Order: sequence, then structure tokens, then C-alpha cells
Amino acid sequence: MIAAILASGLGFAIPLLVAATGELVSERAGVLNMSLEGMMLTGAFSSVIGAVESGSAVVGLFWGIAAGLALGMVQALASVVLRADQIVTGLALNALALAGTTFGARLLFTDRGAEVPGFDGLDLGAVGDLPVIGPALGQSVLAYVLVLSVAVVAVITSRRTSWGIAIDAAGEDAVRADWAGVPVNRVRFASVLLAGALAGAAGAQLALSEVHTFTDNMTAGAGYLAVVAVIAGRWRALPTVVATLAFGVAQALQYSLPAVGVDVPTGLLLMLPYAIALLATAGLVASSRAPSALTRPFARSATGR
Amino acid sequence: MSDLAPGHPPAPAPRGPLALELRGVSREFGAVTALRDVSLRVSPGTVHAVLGENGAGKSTLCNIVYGALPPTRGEMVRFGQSYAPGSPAHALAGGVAMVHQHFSLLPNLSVRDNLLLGAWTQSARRRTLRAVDRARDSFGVEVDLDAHVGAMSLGARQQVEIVKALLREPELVLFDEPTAVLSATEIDRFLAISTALARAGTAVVLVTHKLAEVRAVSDEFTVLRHGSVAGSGRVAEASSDDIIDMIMGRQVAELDGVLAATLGVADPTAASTGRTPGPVVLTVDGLTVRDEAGAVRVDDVDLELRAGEIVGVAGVEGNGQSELVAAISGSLPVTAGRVVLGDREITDLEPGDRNALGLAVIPEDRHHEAIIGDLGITENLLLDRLDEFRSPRGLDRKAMDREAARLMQEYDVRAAGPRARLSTLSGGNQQKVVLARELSRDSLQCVVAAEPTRGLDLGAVDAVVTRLREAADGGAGVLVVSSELPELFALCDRILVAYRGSIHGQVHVADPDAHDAVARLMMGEPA
Amino acid sequence: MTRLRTAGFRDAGDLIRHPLALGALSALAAAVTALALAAAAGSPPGTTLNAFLDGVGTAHSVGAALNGTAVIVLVGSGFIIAHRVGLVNVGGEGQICAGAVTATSVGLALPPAIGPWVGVPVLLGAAALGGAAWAAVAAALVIARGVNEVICTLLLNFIALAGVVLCVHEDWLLRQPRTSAETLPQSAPLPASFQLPLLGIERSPATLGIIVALVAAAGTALVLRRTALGVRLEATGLSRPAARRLGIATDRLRGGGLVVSGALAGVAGGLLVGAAPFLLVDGVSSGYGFTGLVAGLLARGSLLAMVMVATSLAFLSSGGIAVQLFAGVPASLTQIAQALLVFFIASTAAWTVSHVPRRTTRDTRATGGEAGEVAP
Amino acid sequence: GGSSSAGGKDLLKVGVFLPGSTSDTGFMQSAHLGYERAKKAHADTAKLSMAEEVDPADYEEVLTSFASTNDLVVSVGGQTDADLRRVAAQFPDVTFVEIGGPSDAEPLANLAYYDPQQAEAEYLTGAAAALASTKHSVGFIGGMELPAIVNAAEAFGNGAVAAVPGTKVLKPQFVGDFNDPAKAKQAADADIAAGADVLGQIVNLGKAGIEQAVRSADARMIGGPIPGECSADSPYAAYIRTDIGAEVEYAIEAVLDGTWKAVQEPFGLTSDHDATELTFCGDDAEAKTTLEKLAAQLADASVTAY
Ligand SMILES: Nc1ncnc2c1ncn2[C@@H]1O[C@H](COP(=O)(O)OP(=O)(O)OP(=O)(O)O)[C@@H](O)[C@H]1O
Ligand SMILES: Nc1ncnc2c1ncn2[C@@H]1O[C@H](COP(=O)(O)OP(=O)(O)OP(=O)(O)O)[C@@H](O)[C@H]1O
Ligand SMILES: [Mg+2]
Ligand SMILES: [Mg+2]
Repeated sequence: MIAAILASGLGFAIPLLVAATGELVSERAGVLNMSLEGMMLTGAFSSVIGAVESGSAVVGLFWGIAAGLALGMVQALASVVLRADQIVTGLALNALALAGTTFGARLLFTDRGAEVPGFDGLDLGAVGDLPVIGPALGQSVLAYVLVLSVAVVAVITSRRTSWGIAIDAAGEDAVRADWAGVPVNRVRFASVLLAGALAGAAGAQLALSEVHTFTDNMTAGAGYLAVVAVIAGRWRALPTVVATLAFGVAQALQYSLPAVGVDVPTGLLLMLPYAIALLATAGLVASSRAPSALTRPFARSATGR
Repeated sequence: MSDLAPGHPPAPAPRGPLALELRGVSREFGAVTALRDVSLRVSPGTVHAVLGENGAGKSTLCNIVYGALPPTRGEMVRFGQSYAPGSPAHALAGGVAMVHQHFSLLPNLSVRDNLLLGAWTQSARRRTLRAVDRARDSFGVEVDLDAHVGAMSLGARQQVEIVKALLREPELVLFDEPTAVLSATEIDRFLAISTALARAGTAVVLVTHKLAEVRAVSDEFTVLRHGSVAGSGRVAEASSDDIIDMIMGRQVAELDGVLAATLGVADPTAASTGRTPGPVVLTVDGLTVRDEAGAVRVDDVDLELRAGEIVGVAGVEGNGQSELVAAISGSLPVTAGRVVLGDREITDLEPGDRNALGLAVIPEDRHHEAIIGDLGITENLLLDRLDEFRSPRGLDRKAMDREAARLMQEYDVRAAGPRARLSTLSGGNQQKVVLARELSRDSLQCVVAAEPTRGLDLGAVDAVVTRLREAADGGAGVLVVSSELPELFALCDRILVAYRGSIHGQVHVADPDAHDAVARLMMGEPA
Repeated sequence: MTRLRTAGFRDAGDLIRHPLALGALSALAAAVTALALAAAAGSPPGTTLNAFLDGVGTAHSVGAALNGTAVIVLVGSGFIIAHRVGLVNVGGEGQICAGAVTATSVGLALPPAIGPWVGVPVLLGAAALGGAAWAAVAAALVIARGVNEVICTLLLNFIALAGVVLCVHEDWLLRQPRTSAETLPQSAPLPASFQLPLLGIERSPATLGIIVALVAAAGTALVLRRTALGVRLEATGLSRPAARRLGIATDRLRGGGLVVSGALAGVAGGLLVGAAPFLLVDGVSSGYGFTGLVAGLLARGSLLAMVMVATSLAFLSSGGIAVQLFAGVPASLTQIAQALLVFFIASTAAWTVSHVPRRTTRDTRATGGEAGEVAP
Repeated sequence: GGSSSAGGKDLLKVGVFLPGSTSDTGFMQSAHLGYERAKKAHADTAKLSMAEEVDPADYEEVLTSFASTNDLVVSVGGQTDADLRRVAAQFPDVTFVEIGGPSDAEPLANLAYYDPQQAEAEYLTGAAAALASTKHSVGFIGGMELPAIVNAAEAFGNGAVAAVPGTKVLKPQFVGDFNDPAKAKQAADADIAAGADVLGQIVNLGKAGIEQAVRSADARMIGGPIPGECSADSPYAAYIRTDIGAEVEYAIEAVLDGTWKAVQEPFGLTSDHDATELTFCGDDAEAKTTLEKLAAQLADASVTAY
């Protein structure tokens, strides 16, 4: 049973992890993307279209990433260039993505029977039979690729690289970062795009690896959980990973408990991941502080002193 | 209004190409004209002082040269080629560096990370670190790369700022009010460095309020007044009186002793007050303050303040004087000890309650603690007196504005009107608003002021000093923390010296060798 | 966060920068896009518009829209209060649920015969308490633990939504008595004493709710503009350290602001269960929390603007249903239009006011929302 | 209701209300198929319109505007019951039919209830699952915890035990959403991990998720309500047809030929509507006979589904 919980927990955690990694970078650079949810959803949507149109899951993946990028572009325009309120525009983009994909699904997914090319779980033979972790390893190729690229991103943006420092500087105090010669808004724009691309990929993973289909609002709050994971992870990479795993397992428990005959009201099970997320933030965040310039736009003409 | 002071030769035609030339540069901020048709020429190997009151446009000028602000009109030329930096990055690449008035280091990065900011490639990083050594060897500026900027004293940060400015061997360095927050010794250290820079062939632009510094290091000067050039010339050929005249269109004669002292144009003379100390109004007893990190900032301090006396706290910045004031005024939690106002213990009271009991506070960080820039002058003046203006139909705004107008009148706050947003006032006027609010309380017993004149223009300094004197004359005890020693000598009856978080000694201004005593104490030696 | 409230009037009253002017432009853009999409879905603009107008025209849909407006206005007022102390309350959804739950429990617990004069006030009172309590959880976390308010109110939404599911499914909670295996998972209907009286317009479901909401909005406006409390709230929102130094109990005001904000959203929940079908069901809040947040944010602190935005959003959605019924365009079209509207307004607003100093507790001079530290 | 407009001749105006999505591969889609069939069949006698995907908050508004423009309003899904009853009361001269409402609800003078009796269908799928199971362990995954679904889940268990005594029936899982494949997949994973190798379901689009789960664990599942093709590599062990569309058609015909009655009309095996039918994949003769036996027992009411 533990094995099963791990397996399906990981299945849910991987999209979270991928999206959260991008969001982590973006928040360190000072931009909060509430629209992560929308980016994931759009990613899932167009990855399915891409896969069906082209008959290839890989093409689908790229469509998903492209869609995430597009939404990221819009969010970046609003947050960085227009200096709009990041939370409102984010929530608005989520509403837009939800309505838009639902609308699109009405028009495009008329034949639900159609086969959606996707990524199947790897058959690891003996490895797969390992106790406890065995089943969890049977993720799709895409999952492995994504986890790998996420690791790369984490290294490139760590405090040890100039990029990492520049990102933190932009997020801690844009004015001074600018004085120091950091192209603040370019750094921020790029970070939001990165968040978009990864969120799009996360959506593709959800649609093409997990369920091989798109359904309205199929992310169902995963994007918000990813944002929370970053906060619960105190804007640090490893704690964020842990948070996503915790959320994944919480989600998995939701179904494993009934399966083993434990009688818990559905309502309570639905709460579980979010309750855990809340406790995590309440328990951990207080001990840390967000990037000082988080959600604060930057414009040079306004820094005359 | 580019009136040259009478009897001044115009700035000499420079030999060779100029490190920087401004031709009719202007900059507007909406309604405000920060710079109007400013021209300026800086030759390599010279220190060029830029003087002016607050809001005169000095920072704006620097920011424009550094590419942090685009000019509205006018052109810049460097070494014969037109120069229009699109961003600080460009300026840096073009050999221009700047040390900002409000420090530019990121507090929660290490010194190393701060210095490496903007060095994208490995080789650039290596070059940077080599440059750090070079700065040490050739100019004697020391920095600890692993130190956390947030935990450094202002003096130490200043050093890092300078190293950072020198990293790319700039041909032109802009210093914007670098000495405003430095102690006497640090100032000397700094001035030495800028002279060394000039000798090494670098062009240095030095923004300052302090004439003494100009005299000490600069070759040429330009005075800005209300955004226009009020005069310029060679320091050697201009008398202090003329320069001050340009700065503020006032005769030195009219200047208060304190101002003269602050400007370094007159020797500080104890303002012999007829005041006789009354009963104790403030008692600090075994006060100890630790910061979040647990480090002791204020160490078992005892002090007594009597009605009608002005006591100064001197000390190299970062020796706990700021924390001392913060603890007394209630914005820092006390670890041990007690604070008594009159006969009432206030150690654990909220700041607001302390005010109510008659403790007036002029905090060091005006923008953060003392004012709310997006609110009007009225609100800022009356926020803690709102209940007086209750009426059946809610707040009586008219009465509030009337009262505000009265206070503005009394304290000579210059602004569009009581409803003007505070952020649109000059720093000096903002400070006057704070004074008006704090000193106009009837219950006033004791005034605690931290760096009350920092970065203010002469008019404002004048006002602040006079008000503090009046408060003392009116029977309140006044405690002043300031890094301007001359100011303290001119203002106070006695001076306490803070060293490593504790009061290291006390000096009566009347004593003949008071100055040396304070100097020794500040270095941690016995008086 | 930008606040045009003062800017709209204190600053040279630049008309184009007024929220309403912006709203009009953005609405136009959103409408055009929506019509284009409808055309893509096979319904020419003419048809779509007619359907929309027919839809909002009928007495019933006007009534429905008014009820919707009431809910949105309440949540929006609450949002503005919290925003004034510098807190962004995205928890309307959850607070509505909490209010709906407490209202239902009280309505079902009390004797059914106490009559509407007692019943309705009690119902709404209970709702307010519920919403307030739910917001209090967030307030506690924000004040005591320093958790970001957006995050914890957001999470509390998901928890509250699940909470409603729990309440309507469990017999020991609010599920109606199981008369058979067919008993639906929902509360028993509220007795007549607790049902909001209709405004009595022919064929119109419009209830007393709209009145309640408008009174609440007016009250909020009065407190924020005319009272000392209003000034203190604003001061706290603009600079906590300075406000605290001037004797304002900032923590209490912040906590209080969030709780009151929740109370109003709770009342909205009360309106939802107090109107037909007079019972608590899964999904009772149906997105009103976010719509309210949108109204509050777009209005930038002006309650008048907020009421207007709320009204148009409410009519938009009731018209949208007609568009689906009579023009055969998926209903999600109206959500698209709404989202676009919000997005356009939010973006352009920030752009138009970008040189008015933003709220920052660090430096009153910093503009464009950027705070530069002043050297200590 | 105004049967006046609609240009010239007087067509029966019918509004069909589908709160869910017409492409949900389940309840609503099945109803929608019936709607399309009826639209063709009665092209010259009736004028059909429909609404899909409506928020619970808007049920009443949609039903009202339907009632004021139609002669017959068909509302699909029990979740509309409360609103429908109130609207029906307001429009006495409009005819209303609710499909899938509470089977114990009292019909009104102008409101009839048609009951697809999914429970009976699930009794059969339970049996089929048990017969197909090699591990003698089966599970059921439902969408929302609605009575109809809860009962169906119970019937599924009864059917399984009736067909193969001693079969282990896992506690039914309700994922809280008929159309969330991700959750359905996790539920399925959990059941499979708990030993089940054949899964019954009532989860519309959630099926996609279950399909993934069973494929990767070479377990199997029961399809439905819209039947598909049995094939060797398909993960489906059987299909149940629960034809909601048939009930939509029936309602329209009944009103057209004036046989409409305000009653609770069952559409399960006990009725003669043959709207329910099970297809067992593969050629296990005795399994099929068992299933026929059970179906017969249900029909003559010698056993009850739950
Ligand atoms: N960001 C800004 N927005 C609007 N006006 C500004 C801004 N920065 C500066 N100004 C205007 O430019 C004038 C000059 O400002 P500046 O900071 O250059 O003065 P300064 O000479 O540096 O004063 P100080 O000696 O206090 O530093 C100010 O009085 C103000 O009116
Ligand atoms: N964001 C801004 N908006 C409008 N005016 C500004 C802004 N920033 C600065 N100013 C202008 O700058 C002037 C104050 O700048 P000044 O440099 O005198 O302040 P200061 O005394 O230097 O403050 P500090 O002591 O913090 O340096 C005021 O006249 C004000 O109009
Ligand atoms: Mg300056
Ligand atoms: Mg200044």
C-alpha cells in the first residue's frame, strides 16, 4: 500500500514540482505568478491538441510548453512592463485560461473517443518490483526528462552562479540591482517566461503522461498548490521539492485510505492537501521572509534620488 | 538665475579633453523641475565638488550622468564624444561609476555577491576579485568579502561601496553625499581616497553639503540652487562666504553658530544657554538590547536627563546609539533594564502611549517611521489627535485643516497646503512636519532626536536646531544623537560618547579640552 | 498595490485615469473579443448581442442579476476594507461558504415559527459570524505567524469548499434527514421565517439582499471616508511602523479589518442560502468570492465604482446564460469576457497611474511601486 | 408557455436542460445523443433547444427562461430537482420531466420523473466484474456522492457477490467529481494496489484516468453508460448501456401523442423500455448465462439491486 501511495503521490507531485521550480525562480526575481494554475491548464489543453493533431506525444509536449510560454509572456507584459497588480492579473489569467480552455474544448474536442498519443509509464522490469519504491519509479519518460531539466534549472539559478545572484538581487531590491548594472526587468521577464514554460510542461505531463486526455479544469488547483509549495519551501529549492512531495502524498492518501477500508468522509479527504499546505506555510513561513521586492514592479524613471 | 558671485573669474577653460561635460542638461519630474539648463565641465585628475541645498538637484544630476535617469533635455560629452547612457549598465561599461547617497548595496547579500553582481562570465568574476585586491593595494580600502552587508556598520558599507565603484577602473567617479553618514575619522579616510583617485588620473565628482570637505580636497566646484547653476569656479579662488552665498543666497553673518559649525566655516562655540537643569525627566537604567541575531547592541546603559538640558550622544556610527534611541522611543524591544519617563516606567509601553505621556521622538529613519508619505500633511500632523476632531457627522476635516495650517504656519512648513501629500515635500519640510507634530504636544516632557539634521538643507537645519533649543528652554529634557560632532558641541550642554554599545564616558562641553576628550572616547580610549 | 482612490480625486482629476473611464474602454475591448469568439463558435455578432439583450431584459434575469449584485457588492465591500489596511483578502469564496454553513445551521436549529422579522436578521447575523470566524483564522495566521494573507486566505477557500461538501454529506452535520436511499446530499430547506423576503416585483426573484448589500456598501464608504477609524485604517495600510509610532494599534486594525471583511462575505453566504432554493448545497458559493474580489480590486477603493462594477459583472453573467440558450454559444464565453475585462482594467490601471507613489512601508518617495531603502 | 411563435405551424417547443457537458462520455452525452435522435425524428412536429454546462447557481434562471419559451421542459440530472420543482410550480401549463431525479420524489401535476435505475445496471456490472476478475476482488469508483451513485455502488457489490460468492468488494470510492481523470486515476491506482483487478465506474470523463490506471497494471474495467467495442487489447471487460437518451425521446413522444403522465417512470430492466443492456466481452459462455440469469431475476424482481 505504501508503495501505491508513493507511486500515485509522485504522479501528482511531479507536475507540482516542475511548475513550482519555475515559480521559485520567478518569485526570487520579484514576480509572483498566481497565473501558474492557468499556465498549467493551458499547457495541458494545447499539449492534447498538439498530440492529437500531430499524432505525436512529443509534438504535444512542445505545444504545451509553447502555450505556457505564451501565457507567461502575457503575465510578464502585465507584471513587468505594464507594472500591473500581479495578483489580480494572475487571477484574471486563471479565469481566462479556465474559460478559454473550456470554450476551446467545446469547439475542438467533439469526439471524446479519439485516441490521445501520450507517454506511457516505463517498464523497469526488476527495478519496478523493488519493495516500496519500485512502483513509484514506473513513471513516464516525460516525467524523468522533466525532473532532470528541473534539476538543471535549479543548478543554473542557484546562488552560486551569476544568474542566481542577479535573480536574487532583482527580487530583493530592484533599484540597487539596477544601479549595480543588472538588467532588472529583463531578468524578471525571463524568469516569468521560464515559469510559464515549465508550467506548460507540467500541464503536458498531467495531460499526456498521467491521463492521456484533457478535461475542463483538469488542474483543479494544482497551480495554486505549486505557488504555495514555493512559499512553504521558504523560497529555497530543496524545501520546495519536499513541499511538493508532501502535497502529492496527501493527495494520494485521499484515495488510498478508502481503498484499504479506512472510512473517512470525502469532504475531509478533499481538504487534506490544502490543510497540510496551510499548516506547512503557517509552521514554516514565519521563520523566513519573502524576497523584499516580491510583487513590486520596477521602473527606472521612478527611482530618481 | 545663474548669477555668478561678484568678483569671480569664470571656470577656467580646461586643458585637454574633458572627462565629463554637461551642456544645458534639464530634467523634470512632472511639475517639479529638478535640473534647469545645467552645464558643467570636469577634467581628468581633478575633484569637482557639487554643492547645493536639499532638492537642489545634485542627486538628479549624478543619476543622469550614471544613466539611472534619462535627462529631459540637453547633451553630455565625454572625451570629445557625445555620451548618452541608456542604463547604469551602459555607464559602467563606459567607465563611469557612482557611489549613491542612499547606499546601493543589497543588505541581504554577502559583500562578495554584491561585488560580483553584473559580472556574468567566469572570467569577469575572476577579474572582479582581482580588482578588489588592486583597490586595497593602491587605495588602502579594506573589505571582508564574506561579511553579510546587512550586519555591517555604515562606515564599513561605505568602504564596500567605494571598492564596488573602483572595480572597473572608472575614468569618472560620482560620489553623492558620501560623507553624510560617516564619522569624523571615516570622513578623513574617505577624503584621502578621493584625493588619491584624482592623483591616479581619475575624474571625481563629489556631492556634499559640507564646505570644509570642499576646501580639503576639491579643485573646482559648481553650486546648484533650485536646479540651476548658481555659480562655479576654482575652490582656491573662492572664499567660503561667497560659496555659501551662492548655495543659499544668505550672508554668513546671519548664520546660527550651529550652522556655521556644521558647515565648518566657524569654530564650534558652546551656545552658552542661561538654562539651569531641573528635575530628572528621563531615566535609563541598565538598558540592554539584543538584535534578532542575539548580538548585544546596547550594553547595560544608564543615563539621566534633566528638564531644560540638552544632552548629546556622540559615537562612531554603529556603536549602539541608534538602537539606544529606538529602545527609548519604543520601536525596539528591550532585553533588560528599564526606561522611566518622569515618574512613570515606560519600558514596555507602545510608542503611541509614550508619546501621550510626553515623550517626543524624532526618529533616525524619517521615511520609515516618522511620516506617511501618501497621506496629507494634515493627517501626518494630527494622526494621534484624531479624537479631538470627532463630530456628530464623523471627522471634522475643516477643523483639522485649520489646525494643520496653524502648525504649518508656526513651524514654517512650506507646501502647497495642508492637504498636500507629504511625499511631495522636500526632506527638510518633511522633517519640519515631524517637529511640529512631536513638539506641539502639551504634555511634552522629553525630546529624543536621532540625526535630526541629516541630509537637510541649511534652512531646515536652522529650524531643527532652534526648535530643539526652544524645547529645552521650555523645560523639556532633550537627548540628541548625531554624527555631526560640531553640531553637538554647538548645541549640547554635555555629550555622552557611545562605544561598543555602552556609554564610554561623558564630557562637559564647557571643558577646555572637550574636543580631544570626545575624540579619544570615540576611539575607545579613556578620556 | 496601486490605489487610485486618492489619485482619482486628489491628483489633477485626469478623466482618462478615472477607474470608470478605464472600465468603459476595457469593457469595449472585452466585448469585441467575446463577440469575435462567439462568431468563431458559429453565432454572428448580431445574434449574440440580441440573445444577450433578451437575456438581461426579462424580469426574472434582472431579479437574478440584482441578487447576484448583492452578493458581489458585499464581498467587494469586505475586500476594500481589508485592502485599506494593506491586506489582500482572496478568501471571499471560503468566507461565503462559512457564512452559508453557519446561517443554515442556525436557521435549521432555531424554532421555525419565530417569523421573518426575527428570523432573517438572525440568519444574516449568524452568516456574518461564520464569515468573520473563518477570516479570523487567516487573521491569526497573518498577525501571529506572519503568513502571507493571500496564501492563507486562498488555501482556506479550498478547505471551506471541502467543508461544505462535508456538511451536506454527513448526517451528523447538515445533511437533510434521510427519508430514503434517495435523499440528496444537501441541507433541509430553511423554514419560511428564515427566507429572505422578495422585493415583490412580478416574476422577479429579487430579494431584500440588494438593499442589505447597498446599506453595507454605504456604511463602509462612510466609515472609510468620514471617521477617525477610516483614517487610522488607511494609515496602517500605508505605513505600519509610522502608524504604530503614532499610537495606532496596527495589529488590531489589520486583524479586525480582515475579520470584518470576512463578516461581509459571510453575510453574502447568508444571502445565498436565504434565497431560493433556501438550502445549503455543494458549490453554494459558485465563484462569487472571486467575482467580489475582482469588483473590489477594479474599483480601487471607491465603493461607488465597486457597486457599478459588481452590477455589470452580475448582468454580464445572467446575459451570458441567455447567449448560450438562444445563440448556442458555450456559456464559458461570458467568463472569457469577464476575465478579459478584469485583465485589461488591471493592466491599464497600473499603467495609467504608474507615476503616483504606491503604498510602501519603506520610503514615501519611491515611485512605480519600487521601494528604495533609505540608508539606516 | 406560449406555443404561438415558431413561424406559422404550431410545433411542440421542447427545452432540454443538460447541466453537465454534452461530451462527458457519460450521463449527459448519452442524454444528448437521445436529444439529437429526437431532433431528427421529430423535425416536423417539434422544435428542440438545449442548454449545457450550467452553474448550480444558474439552474433556476435557465429553467425559468426555458419554461417561459417552451411547452415541454426536460431536465437531466437529480441535482436540478429542487429548482425544477419550484419552477414547475410557477408554470402550471408547461410540462416538465426530470430524468434521474430521486426515485422516491412525488410527481407534480405537470412534472414527471423518469428513473434510469442505474443501480440495476450496476448490479449487472458488478456481476460482470466479479466474473471477469481473476483475483476475485473488485472495486467501484463513483463521481459525486449522489444517492443514485451511492446506491449504484451498493448494487455493484451485491451483483458481484451474487455472481461469484466470496468475491472481495472494496469500499466504493467517490472522487467528488465526475470529470476529473487525474483523481479517478489515483482512485483506481489505490484500488488496484488494494488487490482489485476489475473496476466498475460511474465517472464520465474520469474514465480516461481509470483507463490509464488499469492499462498500466493490466487490470480491467467496465465501460458505460455508452457502449463501446469489445476487443482483445481493450482494457474493458464489459460494457453497460444505460440509455439516458431513450428517456429524452420517450418524454417527447409521450407529450406528442398525449400519453404523458405525471408519474415516476422506471427505465431499468424491470421496465419494458430496454434502456439497459450489458455486453460481456470475451466468450465465456457460462459467465454469460450467469449474467442472463441475474438480469432475469432483476427483471422479475425476485432480487433487488440494493
Ligand atoms: N523621483 C522623483 N520624483 C519627482 N521629483 C523628484 C524625484 N527625485 C528628485 N525629484 C525632484 O528633484 C529635485 C532634486 O532632487 P535631488 O534628490 O536631486 O536633490 P538633491 O540636491 O540630491 O537633494 P539632497 O541634498 O537632499 O540629496 C527634488 O527637489 C525633487 O523636487
Ligand atoms: N517620488 C517623488 N515624488 C514627488 N516628489 C519627490 C519624490 N521623490 C522626491 N521628491 C521630491 O524630492 C524632494 C525631496 O528630495 P530631497 O532630496 O530634498 O529629500 P531629502 O531631504 O534628501 O530626503 P533624504 O533626507 O531622505 O535624502 C521633495 O521636493 C520632493 O518633491
Ligand atoms: Mg541627493
Ligand atoms: Mg537627500
